[in-house]
Amino acid sequence: MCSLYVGVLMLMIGGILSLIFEKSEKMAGLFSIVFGAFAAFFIFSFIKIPLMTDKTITDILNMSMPIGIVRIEVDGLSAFFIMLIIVLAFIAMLYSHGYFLHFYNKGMSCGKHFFFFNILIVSMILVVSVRNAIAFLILWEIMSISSFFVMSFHHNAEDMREVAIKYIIAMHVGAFFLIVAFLIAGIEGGTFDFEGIERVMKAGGVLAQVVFFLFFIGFAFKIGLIPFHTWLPYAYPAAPGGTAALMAGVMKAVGVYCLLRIVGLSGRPEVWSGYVILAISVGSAVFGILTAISHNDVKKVLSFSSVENAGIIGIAIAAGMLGLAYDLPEMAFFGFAGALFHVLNHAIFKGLLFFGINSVYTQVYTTDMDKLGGVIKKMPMTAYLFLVGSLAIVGLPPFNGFISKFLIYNSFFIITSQKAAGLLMGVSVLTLAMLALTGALALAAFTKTFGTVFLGEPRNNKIVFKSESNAWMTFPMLVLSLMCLFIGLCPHGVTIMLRGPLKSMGVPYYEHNLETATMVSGVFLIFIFMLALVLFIKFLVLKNKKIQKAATWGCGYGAVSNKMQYTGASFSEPLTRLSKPVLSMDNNIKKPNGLFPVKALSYSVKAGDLIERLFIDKLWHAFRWLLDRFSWIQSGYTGHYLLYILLTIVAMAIAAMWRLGL
Amino acid sequence: MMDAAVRYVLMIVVALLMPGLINKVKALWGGRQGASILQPIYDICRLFHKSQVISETTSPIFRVAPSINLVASLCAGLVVPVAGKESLIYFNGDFVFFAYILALGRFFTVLGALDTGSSFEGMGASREVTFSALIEPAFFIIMGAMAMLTGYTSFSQIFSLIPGLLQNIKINDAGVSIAELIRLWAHSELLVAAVCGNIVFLIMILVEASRLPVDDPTTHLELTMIHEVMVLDNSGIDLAFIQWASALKIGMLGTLIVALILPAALYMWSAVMLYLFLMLLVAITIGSIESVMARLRMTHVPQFVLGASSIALIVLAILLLGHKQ
Amino acid sequence: MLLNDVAVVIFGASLTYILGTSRLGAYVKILSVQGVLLFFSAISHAETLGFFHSVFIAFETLIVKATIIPLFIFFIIKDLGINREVEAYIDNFISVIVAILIVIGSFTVAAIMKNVGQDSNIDVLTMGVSISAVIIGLFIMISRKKLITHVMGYLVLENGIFLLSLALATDVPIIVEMGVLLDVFIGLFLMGIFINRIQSTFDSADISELTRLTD
Amino acid sequence: MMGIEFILIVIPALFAGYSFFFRYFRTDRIVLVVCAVIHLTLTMLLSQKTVPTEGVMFGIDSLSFVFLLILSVLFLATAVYSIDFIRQMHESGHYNVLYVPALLLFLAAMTGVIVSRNLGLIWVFIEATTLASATLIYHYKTKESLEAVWKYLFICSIGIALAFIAVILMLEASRSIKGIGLNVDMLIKNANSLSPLWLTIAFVFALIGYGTKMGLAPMHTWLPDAHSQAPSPASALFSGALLNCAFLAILRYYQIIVNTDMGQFARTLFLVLGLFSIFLSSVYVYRIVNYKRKLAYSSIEHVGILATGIGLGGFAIYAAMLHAICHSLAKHLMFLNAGNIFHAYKTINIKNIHGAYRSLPSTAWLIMIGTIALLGFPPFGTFISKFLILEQMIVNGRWVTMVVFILLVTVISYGLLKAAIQMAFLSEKDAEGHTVEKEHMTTLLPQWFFLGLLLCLGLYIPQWLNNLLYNAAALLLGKGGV
Repeated sequence: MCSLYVGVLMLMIGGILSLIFEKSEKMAGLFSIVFGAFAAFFIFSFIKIPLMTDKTITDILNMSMPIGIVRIEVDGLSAFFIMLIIVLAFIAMLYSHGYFLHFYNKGMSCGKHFFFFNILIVSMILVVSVRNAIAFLILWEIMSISSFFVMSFHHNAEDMREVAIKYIIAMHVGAFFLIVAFLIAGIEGGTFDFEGIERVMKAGGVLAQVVFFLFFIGFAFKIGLIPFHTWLPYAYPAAPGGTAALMAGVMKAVGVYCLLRIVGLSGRPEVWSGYVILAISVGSAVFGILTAISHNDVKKVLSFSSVENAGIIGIAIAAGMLGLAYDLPEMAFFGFAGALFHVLNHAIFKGLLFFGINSVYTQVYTTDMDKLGGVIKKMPMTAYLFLVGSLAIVGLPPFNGFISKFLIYNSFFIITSQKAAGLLMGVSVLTLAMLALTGALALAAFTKTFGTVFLGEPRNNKIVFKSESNAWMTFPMLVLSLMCLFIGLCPHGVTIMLRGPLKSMGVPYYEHNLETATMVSGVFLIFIFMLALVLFIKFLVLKNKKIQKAATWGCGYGAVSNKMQYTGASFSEPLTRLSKPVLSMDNNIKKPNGLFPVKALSYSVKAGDLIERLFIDKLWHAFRWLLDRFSWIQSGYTGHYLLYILLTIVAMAIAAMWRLGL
Repeated sequence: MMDAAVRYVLMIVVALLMPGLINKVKALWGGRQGASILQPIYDICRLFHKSQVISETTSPIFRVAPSINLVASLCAGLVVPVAGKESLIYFNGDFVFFAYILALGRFFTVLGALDTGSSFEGMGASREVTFSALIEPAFFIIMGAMAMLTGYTSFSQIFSLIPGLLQNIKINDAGVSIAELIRLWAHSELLVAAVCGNIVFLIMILVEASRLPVDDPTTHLELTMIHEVMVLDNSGIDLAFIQWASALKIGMLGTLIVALILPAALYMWSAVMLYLFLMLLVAITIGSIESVMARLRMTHVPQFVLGASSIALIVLAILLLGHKQ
Repeated sequence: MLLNDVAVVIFGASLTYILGTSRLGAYVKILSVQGVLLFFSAISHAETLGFFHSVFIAFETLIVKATIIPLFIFFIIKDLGINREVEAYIDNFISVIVAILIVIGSFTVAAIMKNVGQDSNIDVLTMGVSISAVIIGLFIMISRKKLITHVMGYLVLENGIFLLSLALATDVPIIVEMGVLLDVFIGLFLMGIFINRIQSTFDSADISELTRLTD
Repeated sequence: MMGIEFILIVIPALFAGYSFFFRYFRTDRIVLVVCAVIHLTLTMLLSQKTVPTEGVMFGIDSLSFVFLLILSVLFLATAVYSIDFIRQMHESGHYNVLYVPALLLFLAAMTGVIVSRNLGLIWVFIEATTLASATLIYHYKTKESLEAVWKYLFICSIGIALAFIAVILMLEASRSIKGIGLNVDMLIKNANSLSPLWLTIAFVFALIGYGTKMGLAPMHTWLPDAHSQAPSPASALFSGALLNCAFLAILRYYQIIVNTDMGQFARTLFLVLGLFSIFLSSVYVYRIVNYKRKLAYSSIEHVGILATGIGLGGFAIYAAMLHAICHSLAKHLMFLNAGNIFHAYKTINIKNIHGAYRSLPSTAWLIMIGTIALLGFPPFGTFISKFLILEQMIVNGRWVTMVVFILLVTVISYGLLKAAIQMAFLSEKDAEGHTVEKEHMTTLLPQWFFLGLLLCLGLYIPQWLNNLLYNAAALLLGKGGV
C-alpha cells in the first residue's frame, strides 16, 4: 500500500512543482513528467501483485468527521484500472508537454494545467481504490472539477463558455444520482463503506433495483451512454493536448470501473436490468456512430465515436449481466472480459486518435474536415499513426480493437451450445447484427475522417502546414500505435491480466475460452506474412518498370480544383439521408435570387445531436419556462413586497390555527 | 491439412473463373457469343506486365491499398469451407473474422479512392461504405441464427451440420402430398433457414462484388457506379490485384452458398465435382439475374439491400418459434 | 374599563376613517388622536403599572405619539411641499370596504383566540382593534403611493402593536417599552431623513420612483 | 454583567466612537484591523465557557459560539480586505468617513444579537444592526443605493415590528409562570408550561419578522437590492454574518418551541419557507446580469438551505450548523472577489466582464474555485452539509422534496457557474486587449484563507469543531431527538 501512496504523493508533488514553476513554462511540464515517471514506477511496483494474483491489498484510514473510516482496497479490478490510468496518463503527460510547446507565451498557464492534470490523475487512481461512499463521492467530484479546469485550458476559444457550463452541469447532475444512490445504500445498508451497498444489493427487491439504476445513470454520465452523453461531444473537442485522450479514454474507463464494481457487488442481477442496459447500450452504439458520421469536425467525430464505444462497452457489460442472470457463466465471462479488454483498447486507440488530431490542430488551428486535406504529405508520421488508430477503432485486423470486439461477439454466440432462453437467443442475434452494423458504420466514419483530413489535397487554400509535430508529440503516439499492434498480435499479454479483475468481480475465468483470441492473432500473423509476400511480389514486378506520375483523372475535365474534392459532408450524405430520423441536421440553402443573381447558391449542412435537441434542450427550456412564470415576484414595488409579507402572515396564522385545532 | 490447402487453391481458381462465367451467361442471354470464360484471367495476366500511372495527389496509401485488399480477400478465404469439408483454419466465431477482414480490404479501397482527390472516386467510396454497412446486419443475423440453430459458431461446423440435418428429414421419394410438404416446411426450420440464407448470400454477392442490380460493372458512367468508380485511377498490377480480389469475393460467397446446400459426408471427388457444378449454377444464377434485371436507381438500392436483412429476420423468427416448440 | 373600551372603539373608528379620507392632513391628525386614545387606554390599566412605568407611558403616548411625531410629519410635508392629496392605488370606497372586512376578520380571530386559549385575560375588543390596526397599517403601505403615507402606515402598525400589548394586559418589562420607542424613533427619523434625500434626488417622493431595482 | 461577552459588544462601539470623531483614513484602517483582532482574541477566550449561567443577560452557548466565531473571523477578513479598499476609495476621492464607524457599530450590534440571552435584547440589537447597516448601504450615495436603503429600512422595520409582536406574545405565553421574563434559558426550561397558542403564534411572528431580516422568501425582497448596493466588504458581512444573526434570533424561538408538541409544526414552517427560498433563488439566479445581485440571490438560496436543514431535523441540524459556517465563508469570499472585479472593471454587469483569467488572474481563480465551493461541490465543506441534508431527506422519506431540492440546486449552480465562467474566460475577440492589473495582497489573502478553511471543512473537521457543532445541534434537538 505504501508504494501506492508514494506514487500518489509523487504525482501531487509534480503538480505542485508545476504550479510553482508556472512562470517558466517549459519547466512546469518537465517537472510533471519526471515525477509522473517516478509515480508510474512506484504504482507499477505496487499493482503487479493484485493484478497477477488473487491477492487483495487493503488499508484502513481513519479520517475525521465528514469522511469517517476509509477502506482503501486494491483488488484485481482496481489494479487493472490503476494500470490503465497510470499508463495512459503518463503518455498523455508526455504528449501534453509537446502540445504546450506550441502555446507558450500565449497567456495560457501550462503550470496550472499540469497541476490540475496531476490532480485529475490522482483522483482517478484513488476513485478506483476507495471503498467508502463519502470519500468516493469527494474524489469523484474532484475528478470532475479538475478535469473541468484541465479542459478549459483554451478558455479563449469561441464556444468555450458554453462547453464549460455544459460539462460541469452534466457532471453535477450525474453526481446527484450517485449521491442519492450512495445515500440510500448507505442508510439501508447501515454503513457508508461499500459493504453497505453489497448488503443492499444482495438483499434484492425493488430497493436494490432502484439503487442499481441510480448508480447506473450516475456512471452513465461519465461513461457517455445515451441520453446522458450530451456533454461529451462538447467537452472532448474543447480539451487541449493529452487531456482529451485522458478524458475520452481514461475517465470513461473510471466510469466503467464503477459500474463493474457495482455489478460485482450486486451478486446475481435481475434479467430485465440486463436487458435495459443492453437496450441503452445498443442505442448508444448505433446513435453514437450515426451522429459521428454526420459531423464534419474531426474532434466531434471522435467524441461521438466515444459514445459508440461506450455503447459497445455497455453491450459487453450487459452481456455479462445477462450471463450472470441466466446462469450462463461463459457468457458472463466473455461479456465482462470483453468489457475490460475494450475499455483498455478504447483508451489506447482513442488516445492515439485524439493525439493525432491535436497534432494537426497545433499546425493549422482547425479540425474542420471541409478545410483540411492532404495532411499526410506534411505530417506523414502523424498520419500513419492516426491510420493505425482508425483501423484499431473500427476493429479491423490485425489491431487490438478486433480482439476485444471479438470477445464481445463471442459472449453472444457462446450461448449457442447451451440451452438458453429463446428471448436471450433472439436478442443475442439482434445484438450481433447491431454490433456488426456499428462496426460497418464506424468504417464509414473513419474512412471519412482519415480520407478527408489526411488524404487528397487541402480543401481550403488558406491552410498552411508548417511541419511534422515535435518528438514529444509523435513519440507517445508511436507508443500507443505499437500497443495497438502488439495487443492485436499478442492478446495473451492482456488476457492474463483479466484473471484478477474477473476473480474479484466473482465471475468465473475460463482460460481455454480465450484460445480463440490467440487463434485469431495467429491468423493475423498469416495476414501480415501474406501482405509482405504480395508487396514483395509487387515490388519485383514493378522493379524494372517506369512508374509515371500524372494528374488524377478528371473524366475529361481539365480545370480541376482542390475545392472539387469530395467533402466530408458529401461523403456521408447517403448514410445521413438514410438515418435522417435519428440525426439533427440543419440544412442551410441560400438560393440565388433575381434574374441575374449576384451571389451564387450556397448550401451548408450543420450537424447536431438529436438527443440533445429533443431531450435536454426541451427539458431545460420547459423548466426555464416554468421558472420564468414566477419572475414577477421581484417587481420593485414596495407595496407588492409588503403584500407578500401580509399574505405570509395570513397563511401561517391559518396554518397555526389549523394545527392548534381551531 | 494438405487436403484443405488443396481445396483452398481450388476455390481461388474457381473464383478467378467466376467473372468470366457470369459474363458468358450474360452474353448468351443477350444472344451473343461473348468473350472467353478465361478472359478475366487473361486481363489480370496482362495487367501484371503493364507499368503504372499514379496520380500526383496520392500518397503511399494509394499504392498499398490494392495489395491489402487482395490479401484481405485471400485471408478471408482461409476460413471458408470448400466442398463439404472444414476450411483451412477454423475457430469459434470465424465468420466475425471473415466479415472484418473483408472490411479491412474495403477500408483501404475506400482510402485509396479518397487519396486521389477525385470527386468521382469519393462518390464511389461513399456509396461503397453505405451499402456495405447496410448488408452487414443481414449477414450477422443469418449467421447468428444459424449458429443458434446448430449450436456451432464457425463456418465449417455450421455448414457441415446444416446439410446433414437436412438429410435427416425423411422425404418419401415417390409422392409427397402438398399437406405433407407444408408440414415439412413448417417443421423443418433448417430448410427455410438454408433457403433464406442462400438468398441473403446471393444479395451479398451482388452488393459486395458490385453486380447488377446494385451496381453495373460494365458501364463507365461515373454517376451510377460504385465499385468501378473507386478504382478509376488504379492501373497496372494494382488493377490486377483489385480485379482478382473482386473475383475472389464472388468466389468465396458463392462457395458459402454452395456449402449451405452441399451435403456433407460425401467422398472427396464427388464432393468436388458437386461443388464445381453448384458453383456453375451460382454463376448462371448471377448471370441470369444480371441479364433480366435492370440496374436499380441509386435511391432504391438501400431498400433492396435492406431486403436482405428482412429475409434474415425471417430466419431469426423461425429460430425463435422453433425454440418455443 | 369603560374608558378603555370607549378609547378603543374610537381608535377602531379612526382606522376606518383613515382609509376613507384622501387628505394628508387628516392622516396626521388621526395619528395625533390615536396617540391620545392610546394614552387613555393605557391609563385604564394604570392599577397594574408602577409610577415610573406610568410616567414613561404618558411620555410615550402623549408627548411622542400624539405630539412630536405628527409635528415631525407635518414639518416634512410642509418642508418638502408634498401634495396634500393622498394618492392611492385603490379607490377610497373600496379601501373602506376592505377596512370593514379587516375589522370583522380581526374580531373573529380575536374571539377564536379567546375561546381556544381559554384565557380570560384576553380583551376581545382591544385585541380585535389592535389586530385590525396592524393589518390596516400594512394595507395603507400596500395601497398608497406616497412615501410619507407609507411612514404613516408604519406608525399605525406600531400603534396597533402598542394596543396589542395593552390587550394582552401583560406587565411589559420596561426594556421592551424602550424597545418599541427605539423602533419608532429609528423608523421615523431614518425614514424622514431618507424621504428628504429621495425628494431631492428624484424630485418626487412617490413610491413609483423607487422601482429601479428589479429583476 | 461585565463578562467578556459584554466587552465584546462595547469594544467595537468604543472604536466606532473613536473613528467617528477623528475621521482620518489612515488610523481608520488600523482601528478596523485592531478591533477585529481583539474581537477574535476575545472570542477565542470564550471558547471554553460555552455553557451559560442560567438567567444571565449575556452569555454564550455552543450555538451562539458557532455564530460568534463566524462573525469574528468574517470581520477580520473584512478588516484586512478594507485596508486596500479604504486606500482605493480614498484615492478615487469618495471615501465615506462613516464607513469604518458604521462597520464597527454593525459588528457591535451583531455581537449583541449573538451574545444576548434575552429575547427582548436580541430584538433591540437586531434593530440596531439595521441602523448601522443602512449607513453602509447608502455608502455610494447613488439613486440606486438610495432606493435600496429605503426598501431595506422600510421592509426591515416592518419585519422588526412583526418580530416585536413575537416578543409581546412570548411574554403572554409565559405569563402563567412567574419571573421568567424573556430569558431564553428559562423559557426553554419551562417550554412545556408555556401556553401553546401564544407560543406558536409568537414563533410564527418571529419567523416572519426575523425571517425578513434573514432573507427567507417571500420576505427577502429587500435583500438583493441592499446587498448589491453596499460596498463589497460590507455586502460580504451582510451575507455572511447578518443573515446568520437573524437566523440565530429565529433559532432562539425555535429552541423554545421545539421542546413542546408544536416542534413538528415549526419544522414544517421552516421546511416550507426554506424550499420556497431555494425556489425563488432559482427563479432569479440565472437571469440576472448584476453579479452582486446574483450572489445575493445565492444567499437567499443558502438561507433556504439552512431553514430546510432545521426543518428536516435530526442530523440535518448538524448539517445546517456546518452549512452556516461554510456558506458564510464562501459567500464572504465571493463578495470580496466581486469587490476586486468591480475595482478593476468599474462594473459589476457580467456581460461586460470577461477575460479575468488574463487581467485579474488570482481573482479569476478565486471566483472559479469559490463558486465551486459555494455551490457545494466536493471537496469543500458545503458539499458535506448538503450531503447530510440530502441524507436526512432520505431518512425522513421525503422523496419529492429531495427531487425538487436537487433540481433547484442544479439550476442555481448553472446560474452561478455560468457567471463565473463568463467573467473568467477570455473571449475570442478581445484576446489581446487585456492588461494585467495589479492585485493587492490584502485583497486576496482573506479569500485564499477562506478557501483553505472550506477545503479543510470538507475533508477534515477538527474534533473540537465537530464537538461544538454537535453541541449546537443538540441544543436544537427537541423532544424525542428529532
